[in-house]
Amino acid sequence: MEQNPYLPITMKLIKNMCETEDKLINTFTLEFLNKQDEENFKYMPGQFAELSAYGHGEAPFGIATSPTEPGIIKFSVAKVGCVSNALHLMEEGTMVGVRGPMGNYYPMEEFKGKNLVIIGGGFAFTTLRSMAVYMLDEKHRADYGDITVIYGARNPGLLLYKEELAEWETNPNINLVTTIDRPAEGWTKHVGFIPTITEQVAPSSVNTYAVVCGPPAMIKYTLPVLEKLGFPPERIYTSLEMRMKCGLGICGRCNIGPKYVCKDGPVFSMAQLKELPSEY
Amino acid sequence: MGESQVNTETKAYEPKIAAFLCNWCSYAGADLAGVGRFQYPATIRTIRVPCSGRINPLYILKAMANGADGVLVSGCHPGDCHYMSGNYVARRKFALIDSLLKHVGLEEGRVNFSWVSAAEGVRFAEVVKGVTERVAALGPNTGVFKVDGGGTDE
Amino acid sequence: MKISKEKFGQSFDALTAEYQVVAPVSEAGAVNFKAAKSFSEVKQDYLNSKLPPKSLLFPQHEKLLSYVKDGKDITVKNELKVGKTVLFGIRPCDAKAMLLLDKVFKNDQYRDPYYFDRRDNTVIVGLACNKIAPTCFCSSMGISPACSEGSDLLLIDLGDSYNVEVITEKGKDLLAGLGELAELSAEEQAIVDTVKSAQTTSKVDVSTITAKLDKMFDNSYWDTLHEKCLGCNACSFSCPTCHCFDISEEVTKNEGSRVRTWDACMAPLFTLHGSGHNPRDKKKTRWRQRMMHKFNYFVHNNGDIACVGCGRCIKGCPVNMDIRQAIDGVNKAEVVVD
Amino acid sequence: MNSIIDDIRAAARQLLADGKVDVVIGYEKGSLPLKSTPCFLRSPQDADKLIWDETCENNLATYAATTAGKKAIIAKGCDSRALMVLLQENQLVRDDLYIIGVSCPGVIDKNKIEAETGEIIEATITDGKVSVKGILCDKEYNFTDVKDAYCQTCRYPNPVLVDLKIGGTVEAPQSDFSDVLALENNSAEERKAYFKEQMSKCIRCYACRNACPMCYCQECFVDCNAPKWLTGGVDTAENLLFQTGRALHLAGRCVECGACSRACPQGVDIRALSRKVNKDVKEMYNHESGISEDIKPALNVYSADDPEEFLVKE
Repeated sequence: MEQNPYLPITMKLIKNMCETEDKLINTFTLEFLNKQDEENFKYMPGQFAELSAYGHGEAPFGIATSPTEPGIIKFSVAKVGCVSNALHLMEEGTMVGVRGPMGNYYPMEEFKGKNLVIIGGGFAFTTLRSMAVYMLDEKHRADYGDITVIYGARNPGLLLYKEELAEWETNPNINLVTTIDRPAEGWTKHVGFIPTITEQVAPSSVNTYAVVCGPPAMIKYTLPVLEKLGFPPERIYTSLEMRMKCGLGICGRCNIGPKYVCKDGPVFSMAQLKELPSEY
Repeated sequence: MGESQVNTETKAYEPKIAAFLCNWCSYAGADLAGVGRFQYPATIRTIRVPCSGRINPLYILKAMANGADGVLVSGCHPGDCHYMSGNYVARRKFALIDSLLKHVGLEEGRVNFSWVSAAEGVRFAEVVKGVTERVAALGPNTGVFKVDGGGTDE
Repeated sequence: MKISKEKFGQSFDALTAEYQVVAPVSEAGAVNFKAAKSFSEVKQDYLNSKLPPKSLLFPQHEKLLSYVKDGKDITVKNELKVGKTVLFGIRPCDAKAMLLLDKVFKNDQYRDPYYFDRRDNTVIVGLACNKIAPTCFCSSMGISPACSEGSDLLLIDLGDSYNVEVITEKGKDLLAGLGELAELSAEEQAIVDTVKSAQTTSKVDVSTITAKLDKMFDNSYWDTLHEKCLGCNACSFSCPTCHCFDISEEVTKNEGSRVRTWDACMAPLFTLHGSGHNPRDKKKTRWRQRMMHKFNYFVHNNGDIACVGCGRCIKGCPVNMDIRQAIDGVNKAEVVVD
Repeated sequence: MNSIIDDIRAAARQLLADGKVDVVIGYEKGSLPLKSTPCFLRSPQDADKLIWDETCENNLATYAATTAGKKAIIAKGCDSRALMVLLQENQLVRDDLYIIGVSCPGVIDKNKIEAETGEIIEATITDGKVSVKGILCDKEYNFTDVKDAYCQTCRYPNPVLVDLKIGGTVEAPQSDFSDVLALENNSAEERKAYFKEQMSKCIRCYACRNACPMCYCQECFVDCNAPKWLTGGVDTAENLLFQTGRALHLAGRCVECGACSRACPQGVDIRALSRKVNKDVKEMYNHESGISEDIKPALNVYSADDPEEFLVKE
């Protein structure tokens, strides 16, 4: 039957775990129902998918798992609208629909042989986690130089993937810097906003790429810091969010200038963004 | 709401009626009817509202669109309103709603309004019986507002 | 070559057995494209339909999928329905608009089956324009009142017969069913020539508009252009090249369907994020998007301007926003050369 | 007529020159015959663009709330009533508003003309006669025959609230609700069929809602998705739910300016609904919206002996 890009594949929700203290963000683990679906769902870090909560609607979310984790895909979703609310209340074992993988992905080929600085803020750490886990996998680790991750949130309870962060603390292959906005008791690591912490950590920009994802304010104040550290716009990447419906570059909704974020993005370099109108 | 439910034993068609009852009078009246074992057909689906003044015309339109065969809106008698002027304000709205709905061709008796006080358990049962008979006589709602009923062009 | 209307009418009726034949029909006081049972229902003297014929390939409300939920399980059904259709009486501007929509509903990665399965099973019988309205400006958009682009067969009304011109293979196959044709008389040939050489009285200059818009995103022209616009969807819904849509759910209890409905960039909710952020919340930005999309972005992506000069948006606008004046405004705006 | 235009231009030029207002919202010549278009003037020399004739059909009160700063508005009778209701509903600040009132002889209904002559190529209106050159045929009309239906039953052609009055007054035609009575006397089946045919034309572009000065809700029930009142299905039932819902939200507020019917690109008879509600409001509560500052809107007040025919018969 001719490929119908609007027809989701059915996947099973096997885990619905609350990630943050304020119960705003849950991580959903979905399991492929058959090998063929998984074969057709070849994806790379940075891509997203349209998740269907039948009876409520469909919404785009970044894929949090790395392609190196077989059999499942994970999404971390903030409870904001109809679909996310429905997902949060969903019992494990419920069938959901997934359309994807969609959009482009982080240029892993271009990153080969380079150092990486990954800067994430709040719950925009899903596709960054996907990229980090992809690079830490023993099949790929040798391709990349040293990896620095600067990840911050308002308070310790809001950090995503806490167990993984603990592992990365002791993992020699990755230099993890976590920070929170204001001091909290029991917190021993960095305190301060991402831009100031990035300035303190001052990763060298020699032969290095930066990937920045987070709320618009965080990006706005982190970019000048990176430029000061010597990162040129073509070596700073980010992933954008837009209102999306089809995810196929047809319904005309998610454009920035002539580019559609769902098909030509969501990953853009700052050089590309500079050419586009600042309407996002 | 789904399709109207045909009661298998008596084979009579049982309409589905959305009843918006004001919490202080009509809902209490319904309660009294229940306590007093006054029989009335189990056709109403009660929706409790703080006051008849709270009824938004869209509730009635949406109930009809979603497949209700009839609507009953019941509140306190003018003067008894717990919030003093709730039913007075509602009265003006109901008069306009009722008149406009008839104007666009909704059958007489589909949408009903009544004042039932907390003490009128018997009268509440009578009102529901009357409404049920009239709506049953009209048959299932394939009227002007039914989304997949009379109106759709698909 | 020509065919008499009377004979054409018979084969038209014969076609309804095999095809769904859609033609301009007068209904509720307006001419629109609807399925016609016989040639007698077809309206003859009409300028163009009120609503664009795009609604036959891209309906305003279309069920994509339906599903039934029981407990945790779900069964999903594809609601794609396709039938063989003949679109009769399509004006050259709308036929060209179909070609523009083709570029949207199929890109390098995806093909929209709902639009394209219908498109592949549709034969377009174009009808050239004998009369030209003051709001038509198709000549300035690279087509003309008798242009054959987008049509499979092009007819020209000669009074009691049609001049028939085969444009594509599909047209040729359909023609076979129409019976043999006759030669044109001299004055009929004259009619054909005049119709073929006709131009619209209304003109706009879009030769440099794309290049100029490249440098105009922050131009002050946008500050005043949008002011009288009411922000409704009248222009988008009457435009043959507007293709934006919304996908939503219609649910009763545990049965539901995923539905595609027309949407428009002029509505503020179009780009509202779940977080409340809205990159285009001001009317100014929405009119800028409308002009940039049709005359710049679409050109960069698909090499064609997304406007065919049919004039429906001009007649449909409650406050008489005129796209031709908007185009002139862009041409006249001075661009600060940095 | 042209003395009125000169006075309007002079007033606008004066207001802008003195800086009393930041913008003058008026009408200028449209790009189509028999069609004017709203304009926003900010410099005195633009004042000569302003026109005034039977094609000034939009209700400019719609822009009052969304235009920043001090504004002067050219207001017909119905426009001034709309401004009055907006003021009563605290949507406008009175001293940000400078109302230039002009008595209105009624506006033209292009659909009536174009139904016969096809699209209009040229048209002129000279003292009560409209001569039209159309695609299908040329015709001469008396203005009173092609006047908009709302204007034929308009009881307040003279502005009710002005800062500056221009031109004389117009004698208000005697009007009753005979058009509504005509529809009411039909059977329920006929009315149901009539509204079904009208609603089959509606494409839910919401031009009627956006053209109406009284429709200013932040989130209209149409755009709300929790709860989802309308499913976006464009069928006669859903369209009637939208149109009836809107008509009821205008009960006791609609000033019968006709902006909705004229804005509709599909020619849906929205007037049949709004006139019915206005007839009920007039007969039951003896109220017409926006005709004087101290009469509160009909549904904001009540009285002990309001009619109750709607009650269920026991």
